[in-house]
Amino acid sequence: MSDRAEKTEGRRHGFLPIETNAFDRVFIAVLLFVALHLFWMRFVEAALPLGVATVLSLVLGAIIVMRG
Amino acid sequence: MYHFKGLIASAFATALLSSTTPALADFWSDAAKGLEGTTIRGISESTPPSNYAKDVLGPAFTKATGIKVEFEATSWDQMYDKAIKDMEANTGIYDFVYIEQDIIYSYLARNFLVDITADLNESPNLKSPTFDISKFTSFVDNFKNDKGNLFGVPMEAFIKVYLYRKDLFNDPKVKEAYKAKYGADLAPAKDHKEYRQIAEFFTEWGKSSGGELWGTTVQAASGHPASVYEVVESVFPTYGIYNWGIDAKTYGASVANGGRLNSPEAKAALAWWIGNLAYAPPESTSSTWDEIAATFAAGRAAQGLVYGENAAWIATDDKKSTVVGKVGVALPPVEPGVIEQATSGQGYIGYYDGGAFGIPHSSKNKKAALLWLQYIGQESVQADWALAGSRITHNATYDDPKVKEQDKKVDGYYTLMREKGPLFRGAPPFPFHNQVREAIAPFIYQAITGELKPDEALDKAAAAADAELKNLGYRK
Amino acid sequence: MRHLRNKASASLGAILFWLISSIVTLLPIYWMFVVSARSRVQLFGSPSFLITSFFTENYTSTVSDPAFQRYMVNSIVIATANAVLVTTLALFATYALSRYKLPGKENLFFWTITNRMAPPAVFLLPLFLLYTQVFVVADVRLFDTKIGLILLYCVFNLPFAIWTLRGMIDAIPKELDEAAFVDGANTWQVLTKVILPLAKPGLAVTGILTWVFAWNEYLFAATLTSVHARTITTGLAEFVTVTGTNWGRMAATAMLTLVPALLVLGLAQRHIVAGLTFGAVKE
Amino acid sequence: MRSSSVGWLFLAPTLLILFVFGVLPFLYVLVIGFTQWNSFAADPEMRFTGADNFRRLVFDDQFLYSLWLTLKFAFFAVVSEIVLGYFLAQAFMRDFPGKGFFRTIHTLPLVIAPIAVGATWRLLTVPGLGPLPYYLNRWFGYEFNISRYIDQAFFTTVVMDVWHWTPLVTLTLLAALSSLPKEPFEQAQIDGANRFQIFWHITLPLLKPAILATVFIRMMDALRTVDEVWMLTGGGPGAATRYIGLHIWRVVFPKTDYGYGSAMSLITLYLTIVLCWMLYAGLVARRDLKRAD
Repeated sequence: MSDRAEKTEGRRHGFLPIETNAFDRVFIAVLLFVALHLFWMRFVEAALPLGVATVLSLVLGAIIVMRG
Repeated sequence: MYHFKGLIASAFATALLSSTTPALADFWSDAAKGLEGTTIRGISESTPPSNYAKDVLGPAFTKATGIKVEFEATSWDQMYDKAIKDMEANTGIYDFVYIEQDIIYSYLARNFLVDITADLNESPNLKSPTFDISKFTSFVDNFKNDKGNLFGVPMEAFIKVYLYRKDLFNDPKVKEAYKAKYGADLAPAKDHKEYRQIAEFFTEWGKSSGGELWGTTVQAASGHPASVYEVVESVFPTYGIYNWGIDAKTYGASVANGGRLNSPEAKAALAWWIGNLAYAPPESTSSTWDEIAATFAAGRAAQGLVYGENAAWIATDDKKSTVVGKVGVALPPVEPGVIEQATSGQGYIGYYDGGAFGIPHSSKNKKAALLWLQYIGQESVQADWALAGSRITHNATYDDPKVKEQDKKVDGYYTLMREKGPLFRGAPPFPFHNQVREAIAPFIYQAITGELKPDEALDKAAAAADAELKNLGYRK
Repeated sequence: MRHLRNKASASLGAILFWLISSIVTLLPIYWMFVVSARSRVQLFGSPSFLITSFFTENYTSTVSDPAFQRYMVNSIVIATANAVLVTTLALFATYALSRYKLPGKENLFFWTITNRMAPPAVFLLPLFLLYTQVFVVADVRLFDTKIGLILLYCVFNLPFAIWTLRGMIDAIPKELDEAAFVDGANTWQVLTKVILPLAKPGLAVTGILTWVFAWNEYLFAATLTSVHARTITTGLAEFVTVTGTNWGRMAATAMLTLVPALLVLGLAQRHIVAGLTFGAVKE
Repeated sequence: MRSSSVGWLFLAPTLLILFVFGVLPFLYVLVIGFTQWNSFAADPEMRFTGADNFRRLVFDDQFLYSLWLTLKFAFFAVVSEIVLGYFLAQAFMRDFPGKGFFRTIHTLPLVIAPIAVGATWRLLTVPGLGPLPYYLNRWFGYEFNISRYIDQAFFTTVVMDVWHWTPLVTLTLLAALSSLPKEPFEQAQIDGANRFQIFWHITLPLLKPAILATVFIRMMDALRTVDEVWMLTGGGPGAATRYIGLHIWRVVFPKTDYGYGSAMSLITLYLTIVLCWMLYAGLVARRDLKRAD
């Protein structure tokens, strides 16, 4: 990269294993949202409604976006 | 393709002749008044009949009317995709589309097509005096609705016949060997047992004589719908299983739901067909409808079920075929009682297949397209078209001297089609044709590879068909 | 590859290695050529790699077929226009990504490539609708036009081009353009006078590969064209029909499509190695 | 730092085209994925059904099998391409007579259209017509028929893909190899390292970004392969080569099951993005670590 200072701007190292910026964290949250729902439909939905997965992944997403 | 240059020349001659007949010339140019310069576009598979329409009839029509015809000749899959998308989305890209006989019910269910009869009644000035529905063979009935209105003008029609190698069947040495082995005279098979026996005999005979010869063709492409079609269209009916084994009233496929797709007869039929693979050349598992024809034309099979559209070139075109003059044509082998059912109208022994051109409801040039469809439906263009594509849609075409001449060369295929045609029938009137085919196809493929036993395959196929029909909302 | 005793046997081994690997590489193409030189009757039976007689009709009837000529011209126009357009836009885009401070540009960079990931089949439907119903001016649709395909191919070629060029542009020292700016050049001049010459190998490779991808594309061309803008790859599929796959004609057509591709490849062969960096940054 | 508005201006045409021809269709598919829509269903109208398509999909054996098969295919193809491509690239690093000629030959498969590649391999492998089954049977007594034996079919599609795309890998790695610095290698030789040590401790780490980037591009394309396989096997025998692109194609077109097919595409796209993103994160992270030093 040509400009090293610029590159790290807005990036930080939270609890995620890699350095991320805001976009990355939203992206990861969305990926997790989908993954959790698919997993839920296959294995858990018979016992617990899908809404639980939605709430769970929203909470998880919020944590990732804020602290990741 | 074929001897096209000569064909085009002769066709132009006919076109010119017909356009010198005053009444005709007047009608086409009068009816097309105001439409000159319009372009109509159609989509079709690039087959000899289509190519003839594109290369010969299209230009002749343009000459007579001033309406230009653009033809998109493409592959079978693409043809469906695009025609359906066009009609579904109501875009009006195509002014005429190829309608294979088995898809018409799907199109009719969606009101995708223009009612040709009604439209011609509405505008009598468009009605050609040379277009007469009653002159068509009974195949045209497939393209009518229950009121008898026409939705497509037939452009090709054929039956899947039993082809055998006359030269081998009549060879005294072969005959003798056959008699010695089975105690019976070698003759075209009448039932499945005989067929299998002949297949076995020629496979061994081919092996011992070191030649590349097998007992039968099998249209068993293990990843292509062609194999499904051979099972449900050509083999099932000869075992007395009609309409794909799906009950035409309840739309049930499995025996439990009133269908016969996994009935003992169907299982016997599939087992017989799969069993034939042992006596078929190795390319059979990749053979679609055209490749079995190529196999037969290459002299690699002694007998087989081959679509009639290929019969003519196999028997006559020495550029593509090594068995010119050696082809015999007969009816497919059947189980006892099936012929009687077919004669009485309860059943059939195979598909009367083919297609028509129809006008999508979304077309923006319906008038011009109506003229075009009538043009290709005229009596006068049929004979040359028949020679180019071995297709017959008019009764009178059978009597044309040129067709009679060719009939002799193809061992009476046309005569057989004329006389025994009623034993064959079009596809069942299902509006979910492609959907169910795709649902059952994977299991037929797996039966071909041996991953599933024929009876398991049909049990699963029936369950899949039931599920699909339920999902589509046809079965409650 | 292996430790060899002396130089002579080493070079002999090398030549043997290259000969064998070349034969393996060429075999399928050679077989295609063999098929194109045979009539339908000659195809079956025990296969032979020898060409004893040349059945020219496959070639003559292909070349003289007006549909083939039209398809060929369309393909050349579409592939070339697409390559030029894509390379130009990708140069702009990578320059911006490399030299400007744009928030979230790494994410943007990744997003561009996701455009190439979609399984094509299902996207045909919305594209068909777009081309037939949305992009309509008066009576002119984007459907069945060359420009329609040229624009569409950008969707999977642009990301690829940006990825190929990125490393190249990043590797050009920033001090060079700073110096030019100090000398009073404007952005456009920097781009054309400084960056462009230095990025030439990268641009050449990007251009060639883009051209090849556009030249080879089948599914979209088959669905989004009808008569006027059909390309040669769709022409290939037309030989598979109910009444027989015309393998000879198909092979002949395939051989003929190789000719322009080879020309393009030959033109820029020497740039290829210098220019292929795929977003991998040289440190 | 110059004004970012000029930067956006340079990006604008790219973003515009990608938006119109990439994002708009995607949004359409996203909506359709949540509907039931089949032109030839009893009720042909589009109906919103929530997540029902996805509920069905996670239990759809044919779909899951196809996904698994595609991953397997991409894995074998890409790994073979990288290994083979690396060796060829290394071999091209030396000077030998006729190098340019051989390089052109080894680039040839790259310029052949996938559909023609499929046709060519079909011609090679169809029994009765192709030389492969004939000679394998004659010389080794091996029965080779990819329309009957599922393992052979899978293997052949991998080989075909390797044949078609190894040239791209070779060229990329060749480019990367030619730009490697000389010093570490010279130093290593002075230190008396053997070939394997040099490869493992010097070449491989230096090549890693290029290899990852190549894997990235190749994997992405291998996961959406359609034309070649469609032409070669049509997805058969059985379901042995019914890769996800082909599977979706059969669901969307012959079956006209637009809703379900869209849902399938979405999941496939999702998985591809996740896979590629992990690779990409690997690429970027590596770069960032270096930078932090």
